[in-house]
Amino acid sequence: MIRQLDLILLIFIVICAIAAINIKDLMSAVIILGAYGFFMCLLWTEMGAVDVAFTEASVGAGIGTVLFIAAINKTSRRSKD
Amino acid sequence: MTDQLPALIIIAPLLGAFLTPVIGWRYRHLCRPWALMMLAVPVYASIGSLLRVISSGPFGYNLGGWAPPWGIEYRIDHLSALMLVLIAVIGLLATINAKPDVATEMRGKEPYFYTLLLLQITGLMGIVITGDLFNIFVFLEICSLSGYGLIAHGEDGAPMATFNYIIIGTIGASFYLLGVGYLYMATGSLNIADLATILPDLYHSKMILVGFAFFTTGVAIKMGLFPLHFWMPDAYTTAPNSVSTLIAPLMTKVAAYLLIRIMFTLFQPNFTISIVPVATILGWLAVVAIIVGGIKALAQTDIKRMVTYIMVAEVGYIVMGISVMNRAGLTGAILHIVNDACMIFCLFLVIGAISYKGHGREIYHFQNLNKKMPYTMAAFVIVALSMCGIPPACGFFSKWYLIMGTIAAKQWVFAITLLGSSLVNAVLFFRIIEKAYLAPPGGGTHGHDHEEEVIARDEAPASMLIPIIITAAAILILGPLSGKIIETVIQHAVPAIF
Amino acid sequence: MLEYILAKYNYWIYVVLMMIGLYAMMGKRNLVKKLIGMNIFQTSIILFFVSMGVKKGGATVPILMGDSHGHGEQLIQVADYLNPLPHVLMLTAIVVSIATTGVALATLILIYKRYHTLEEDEILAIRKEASAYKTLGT
Amino acid sequence: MKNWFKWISLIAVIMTGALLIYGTHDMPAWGDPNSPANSHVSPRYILEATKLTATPNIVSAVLADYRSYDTLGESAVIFTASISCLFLLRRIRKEKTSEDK
Repeated sequence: MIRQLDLILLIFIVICAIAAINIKDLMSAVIILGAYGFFMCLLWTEMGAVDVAFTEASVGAGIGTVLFIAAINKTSRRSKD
Repeated sequence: MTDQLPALIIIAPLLGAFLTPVIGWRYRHLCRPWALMMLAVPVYASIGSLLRVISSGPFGYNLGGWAPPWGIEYRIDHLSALMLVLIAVIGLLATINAKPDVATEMRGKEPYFYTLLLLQITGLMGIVITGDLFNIFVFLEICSLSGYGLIAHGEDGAPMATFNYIIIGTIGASFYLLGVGYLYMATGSLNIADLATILPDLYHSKMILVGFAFFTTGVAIKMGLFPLHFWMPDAYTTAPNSVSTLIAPLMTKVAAYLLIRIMFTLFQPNFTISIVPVATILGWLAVVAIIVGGIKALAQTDIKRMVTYIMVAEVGYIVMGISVMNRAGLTGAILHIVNDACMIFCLFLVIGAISYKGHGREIYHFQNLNKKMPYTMAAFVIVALSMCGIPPACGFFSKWYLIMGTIAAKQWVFAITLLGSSLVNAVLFFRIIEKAYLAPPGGGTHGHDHEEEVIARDEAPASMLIPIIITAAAILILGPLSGKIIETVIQHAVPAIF
Repeated sequence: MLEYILAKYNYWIYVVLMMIGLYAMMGKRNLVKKLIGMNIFQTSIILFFVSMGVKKGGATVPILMGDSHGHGEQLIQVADYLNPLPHVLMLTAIVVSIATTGVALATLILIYKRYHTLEEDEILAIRKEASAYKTLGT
Repeated sequence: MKNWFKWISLIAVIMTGALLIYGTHDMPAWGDPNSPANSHVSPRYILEATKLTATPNIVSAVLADYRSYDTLGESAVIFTASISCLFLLRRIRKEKTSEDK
């Protein structure tokens, strides 16, 4: 466990999470959510959970983002908060 | 053969669900017989398991042959066997009842509907049967997800109600998962029986306290206990009738089962008595739930919405029985789980039959319904009597034990609330019965009298009427039988120290 | 004190993430934002479980090294490998969370078809108007 | 009204977070190899899984063998979600075609 890398990743994750729920444009928010997911994958790989990491990368961050984008395309990307 | 019965209970409906879309691809009309066949298996298997439990005590079933703390185990004791029979029978009757509704509302989508119905029942039975905390979470999600899909297909406003249900339901399930995480962190095990032996040494650990708090909150959300009930009326009112018939009586009861499991099997009763004051908190929440449920139900004119608020109050009854922490109270709570499932099920069946016949759900639509649908309304009267606690029906017996429990615990407020709630139920149901039976034919509201007009009988189709009659008969029979049920089953489900 | 922080900071970060997610689920008005919050919430629980399985002191990923046919079994040391059980549980939890998101997005599309907006307060206003119209009509 | 609701949810969230932080106090230190979670059930997986299942990846062995029943439930969850989506979104297509006609 490299503590510095660990800390930097955790800080990035928190920043991404806060950004994802505060950005007004939903498409950008979803993309940032995807980035959040991939940072999370890095963190888990660093913690040794490789199976979880690549499942999250493919299913959580991958398919999840695709589903979100598809749904936003069918609805609206406007958000008031 | 009988050794494999527990596996059959889950595998049959799950396999049935996987194959239903395949069958429905070509032969859409075969979906229903197939689903019924696959639901008849768990009825047989669960009754077999109940008989085995009664004759030879609780037993386990190791899946894949791995020993319990390492593999997953099914654990069937008196309480879970009783719940299994209840879920299997109500599931079968609800599937029989769904036919006319599905034919009109979901034409062309029968395969999906029956698949989700089977998955819903699988999930409910899986929660009850399994002896592994994480496995409970998986089954909880199966039945939540199928429930979301089924409920969102309802009337106008159903998608929004479902969305709120998804958000709050996910919070509940995730809280449950957090509880599992905290317990796993403190003990290293996921098996309920194994945890029950490890936990007593750790009762003062903060991790265990927090884990317990999250378990209870998560289950209370799924159960619709008072401050967390706000999703329930909307979701169950807007759901299609055939769906709320299945989900409304069972989901709350299974969550109540889970609460009993957590408080009395996973944790010993002395944890909840001496270390956390959770019983007191739950008891007072139950009081508020009964009062709020009753008042809200009185304010409704839509009968389906009224029943959902009655459910809020009924959940309060069960939780109150659990919270008094004595033998009579817990016996009453378990008996009330069974009785209330039957009563709510019958109410939703009646509402479904009335709506199917094109009558509205407002109270004034009940005018003269006794002449049009005599059997349905007779069943409705039986449920009403049971809800008010009139002796031959089953509602009286469970309320009797609940009141005995509150008196034994010297909680006079609780006892008064229970009695008052029976009065509220009497008012609620008398309003409707009066409209149906005693209002003058033709009605004063319309102004033109047709005293001599003969109202034609227009009863619901047989597939709806048969479950109604069976359930109404069950409500009448369960009452006199309750002594026997307590003696053979419930008595053993109550922890020995009470 | 520093020792205590170093031993716990991972858990605290997961609590912070969980609070962010929970706040978005409850406090935000936009339905997609609620779902984004739901994803963050569920991922934070997964992070909690994964950090539970970590072992310091040279433990590696739970894949056995060397000969896979059991010849090296005497050499297996428990301290050499991470705890596999939380990883197994979380594989299931990831799939569950994405399944929930999928169903939620499907209802979201239904909601948009009906109300043409994704803001909760606007939907509530439309519904209030509709029910007022309904009671007026009867 | 809007702000009032946001404050309520903020308070609820902070209470939940405080409860969770309170729970972390008794937790074993992060990465402790001798914590209960790492020492009760899982050592047996690490020691036995390869011998009994002939799979070097312990996670796969546990996922597909010891706890295969969870994995069956997991696939049932995906199945449920996909059938739910089909069940819900089919209607829109149907209505459209009937309107077009």
